[in-house]
Amino acid sequence: MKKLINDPRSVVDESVEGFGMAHADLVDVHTDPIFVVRKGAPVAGKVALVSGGGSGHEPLHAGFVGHGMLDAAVPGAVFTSPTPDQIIPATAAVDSGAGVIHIVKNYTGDVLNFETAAEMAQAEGISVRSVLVNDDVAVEDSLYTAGRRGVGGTVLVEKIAGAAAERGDSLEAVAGVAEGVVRNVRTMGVALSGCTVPHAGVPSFELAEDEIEIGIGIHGEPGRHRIAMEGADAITSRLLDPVLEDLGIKAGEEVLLFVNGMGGTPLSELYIVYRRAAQILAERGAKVERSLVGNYVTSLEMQGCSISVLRLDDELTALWDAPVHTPALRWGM
Amino acid sequence: MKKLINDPRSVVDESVEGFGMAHADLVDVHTDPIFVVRKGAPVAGKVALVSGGGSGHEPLHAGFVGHGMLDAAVPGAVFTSPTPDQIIPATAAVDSGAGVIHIVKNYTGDVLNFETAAEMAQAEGISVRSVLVNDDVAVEDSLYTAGRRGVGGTVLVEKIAGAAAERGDSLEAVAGVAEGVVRNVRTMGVALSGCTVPHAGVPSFELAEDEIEIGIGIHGEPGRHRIAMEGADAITSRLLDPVLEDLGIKAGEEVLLFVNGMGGTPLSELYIVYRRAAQILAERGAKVERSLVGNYVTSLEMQGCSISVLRLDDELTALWDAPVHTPALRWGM
Amino acid sequence: MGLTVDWATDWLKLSAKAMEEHRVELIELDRAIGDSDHGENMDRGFQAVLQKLDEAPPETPGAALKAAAMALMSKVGGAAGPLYGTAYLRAATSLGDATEIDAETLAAALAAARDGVVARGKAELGDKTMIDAWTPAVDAAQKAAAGGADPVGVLEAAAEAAETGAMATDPLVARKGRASYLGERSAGHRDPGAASTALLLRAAAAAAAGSAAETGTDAV
Amino acid sequence: MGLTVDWATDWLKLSAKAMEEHRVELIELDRAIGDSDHGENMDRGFQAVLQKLDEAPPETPGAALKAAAMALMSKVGGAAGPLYGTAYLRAATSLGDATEIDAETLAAALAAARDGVVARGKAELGDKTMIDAWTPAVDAAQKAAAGGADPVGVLEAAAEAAETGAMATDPLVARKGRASYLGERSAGHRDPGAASTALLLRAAAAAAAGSAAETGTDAV
Ligand SMILES: Nc1ncnc2c1ncn2[C@@H]1O[C@H](COP(=O)(O)OP(=O)(O)O)[C@@H](O)[C@H]1O
Ligand SMILES: Nc1ncnc2c1ncn2[C@@H]1O[C@H](COP(=O)(O)OP(=O)(O)O)[C@@H](O)[C@H]1O
Ligand SMILES: [Mg+2]
Ligand SMILES: [Mg+2]
Ligand SMILES: [Mg+2]
Ligand SMILES: [Mg+2]
Repeated sequence: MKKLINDPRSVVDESVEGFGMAHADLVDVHTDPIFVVRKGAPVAGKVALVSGGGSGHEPLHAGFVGHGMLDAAVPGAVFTSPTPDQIIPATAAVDSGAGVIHIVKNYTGDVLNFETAAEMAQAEGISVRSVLVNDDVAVEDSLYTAGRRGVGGTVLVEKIAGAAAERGDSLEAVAGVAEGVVRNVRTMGVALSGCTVPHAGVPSFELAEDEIEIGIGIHGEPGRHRIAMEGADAITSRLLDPVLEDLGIKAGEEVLLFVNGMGGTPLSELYIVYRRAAQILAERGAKVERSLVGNYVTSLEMQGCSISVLRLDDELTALWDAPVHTPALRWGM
Repeated sequence: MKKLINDPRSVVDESVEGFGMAHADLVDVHTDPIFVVRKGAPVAGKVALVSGGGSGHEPLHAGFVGHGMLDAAVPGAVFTSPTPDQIIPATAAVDSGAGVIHIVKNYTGDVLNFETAAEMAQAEGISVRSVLVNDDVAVEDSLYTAGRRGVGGTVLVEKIAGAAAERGDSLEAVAGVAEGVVRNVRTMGVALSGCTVPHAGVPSFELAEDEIEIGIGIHGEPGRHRIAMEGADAITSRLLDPVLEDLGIKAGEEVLLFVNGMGGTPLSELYIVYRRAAQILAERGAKVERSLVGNYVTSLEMQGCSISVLRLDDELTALWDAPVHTPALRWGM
Repeated sequence: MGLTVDWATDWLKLSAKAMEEHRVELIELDRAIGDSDHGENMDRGFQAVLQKLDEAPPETPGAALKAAAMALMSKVGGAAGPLYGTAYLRAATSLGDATEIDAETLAAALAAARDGVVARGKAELGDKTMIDAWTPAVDAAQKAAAGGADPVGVLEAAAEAAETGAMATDPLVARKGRASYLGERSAGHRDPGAASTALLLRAAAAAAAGSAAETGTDAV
Repeated sequence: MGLTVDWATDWLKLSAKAMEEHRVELIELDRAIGDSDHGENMDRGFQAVLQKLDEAPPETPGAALKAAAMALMSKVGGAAGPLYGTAYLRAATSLGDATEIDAETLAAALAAARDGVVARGKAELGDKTMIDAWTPAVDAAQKAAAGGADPVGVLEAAAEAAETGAMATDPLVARKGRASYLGERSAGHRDPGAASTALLLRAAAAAAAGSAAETGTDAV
């Protein structure tokens, strides 16, 4: 394992410290417990958005703290959901009285820790609503799993719900917008390589030169199945087809197409995937109204990508287009 | 070699095609010969900026085409500078009559191809000025090399010169601004792994588990020397010290600190490097007024980073802050 | 003689030692079917438990377990943090202010711990989770207590059953937690949480045997 | 008998074949001290040359080399593109409209090509570049021509000298081009451009020998 780190145990602390130094105009970093809040939070009268999860997915979540998106991010250890003693003060720090939305990716650990934190924050008099993101179509939504995972679509939920909060929507309304995004976004991912958790020191899995993992999550875990390496166009179909199937995208519908890098794949390759994905959508008569291509929800240095499709309507498009100013996503200001 | 590609020979074409589809609001992609121009170019009365070079450094250069930055980008084959027959029509396509600046990274191939193109464009009546970027302190600027390479600092030159052009500066003035940035920016890089050029199919170099390359360029070539792996803080000193030495940064001076990922290193690690770099600058009494952290000038999926420091003055800071709207760098609009 | 606060603190100290020693092993188990963090998280959590015990030495077994619960809840994270946190908290509540714990009370506390995990995680036996270690352990403890075993005997029985239970997760297909995403591919690997539960209960038994030896009681 | 346009097109075709066959080898040489693209670029460039010859068959050797120069300039890229482009252009200019080339004219054209590379790239002998193949080749060609050799002999001499020159780059430290960034580490590897120059001049000799054989002239 070779990483630009000092000590596996200080990775998150030092990285978040550096992040805070680089973006001191946008965020404040709290230490012990560690969390990141939007500069000037709480914003009077505004519903606050808090998200968090294991580290290793950067820029998610801290990179999305700022105007029009998150009010706080709570980073756990690498691939480990944060604990209530981080989530509670982060929640309190950003509550203006208008209430707080917890955006939680659907993993047992995240759900349990945010659940506990929400309960205790409620007990302290803060109105908290939780929104669960579970966009991964690789996991069948059955009784025999912990349900679908939250993956790439999370960034779309955070952006769009953040815009709703910024325009002054109520707690229930923002939660409703967020849940609307969750209902209309699906994702599927592929890995060409594993990734190495710093404290583990060895890759999460090993793939032969001619193997890839289909249906991966974002924690370096193996996917649903391993197949022989294929060309980018074929892989794109493998990811996009089930996404479109599940969403039931029909001709004439408008979508946002998001090709997300897992961290170690060059941007140029993401555009090769984007190209084919956009072609497939065009063949089906869907209209790609908005797009996002880049490393937004990563698994450390894993090579691979995920494709997310969000069904748009005029309101979602307007909220997507609304100004946002965070370290990792910025437009309109 | 495992890559999200279809055919090594179509990588650049397909990637640029996908790029054009994803950013159709910002750019037009021309094929055969391939180049990318800003939507609506030429902009009446504005000096145009054209840059280019081998592919494999994405988002450089095409990702920086748009308002306040480049008017055209000319991608060559992977790690191969583009040819005059691409550069000439790109230059012609964006010239409004106010003249064109070629921003050229200092490599024999880039210099020769842009030189030829400039000559021929001049012959067609276009005023062309070339600005050479050579910010790499790893290469001693001696008679015994082709001179310093252009590396990470290129993005700073493009942003700042782009802002000067956008505000209406003359050809000479924009060239002067660009040259001012070149004089005041220095960079040094490290690789933790090589990268694999698609048509080569094997990594550019192999490093043992405990080795790193110091003083690399951005083409997967080995660096100046190979050393034993060190912690991020020690590596940061190794990169930053020569940069500061060479620039002669003194206490009280204001700088822009740019930690650039080579493509395969997680953002979280770049922030660990940023943290130590900012500390070192603070220890020296320099003021980090602006910062940039991310994958901007990459070497495919190489793991590693470079650190650039730009000495700022009020004008450069204002130009840096000026609105920019490109696929990969955007603020103020 | 019943178990005292010394047993409880010994248990937690031996637990910390076990998590440190088996850190890599638990990471490896989690790497196969999860996300490679279980050993790291448990090690970090029990280091925090040690620190908490140091800062404010508890007066009763219940207080010791409550302190541990708080430390685990705030330092482990992931799925295991809230699950173990709840387990220790429920055990502490079950023990109340008692200063000495007999076999029955002990078995009841273990059952309360297990019930806490079930209440939070909703896992059933055979889902390939820590429940597959907890439930046989609780059953064995209750049986031993009912059969007249002393606390050492109860914990011995629990530890052994937990170990067997953990091993029995090897062929199972996970239906809860992160490993469930793997579907059939989760079979053939031991569940990391079941493995850590077995280690923790083995530490409990060792602490009891040690206390018993110290106070001159026959452990058998 | 002098060399005709058939020789020139044969040369370019054999060059394309050589670049295709040695593509991987040239990539490997460039990988060691450069950026792994030389073989790919030359292969792509000479495929473009073939296409150009197909589209508009040239009438004179000079026209063939000029067409090649344009194709190389627009399809090779990197350092080699403009350098070889200039070399072929200067050679073409030196040959003018001649339909048959004698030994002296040939040697002069090679010298013009070499001078073009020097004019563009400013490399000196010993800088570990293609000049280290070109200059010995030009010297040998001029000597052979002065000594009365026929065109085949001139090209044989040039090819052999280029091959020796390319091999002689192995121990050198590069002072121009991308390999110069490596400093001392560039020693111990052959310069890819020198290697491709040797291959191209060998192709020229083979084409000449072939033409000579066809027209019944003794090649020796
Ligand atoms: N719903 C659940 N009920 C009981 N135990 C669970 C449940 N989900 C997960 N676990 C246990 O947690 C263990 C994983 O813990 P850990 O790796 O620390 O958390 P995470 O899965 O969040 O990374 C699993 O091996 C399993 O024993
Ligand atoms: N200044 C120069 N003069 C002569 N030849 C040069 C010069 N610079 C580079 N070369 C030649 O070009 C070759 C490299 O070509 P190529 O790999 O295609 O271009 P690039 O270096 O741009 O990747 C070198 O091996 C060397 O022979
Ligand atoms: Mg985890
Ligand atoms: Mg090159
Ligand atoms: Mg885990
Ligand atoms: Mg090269």
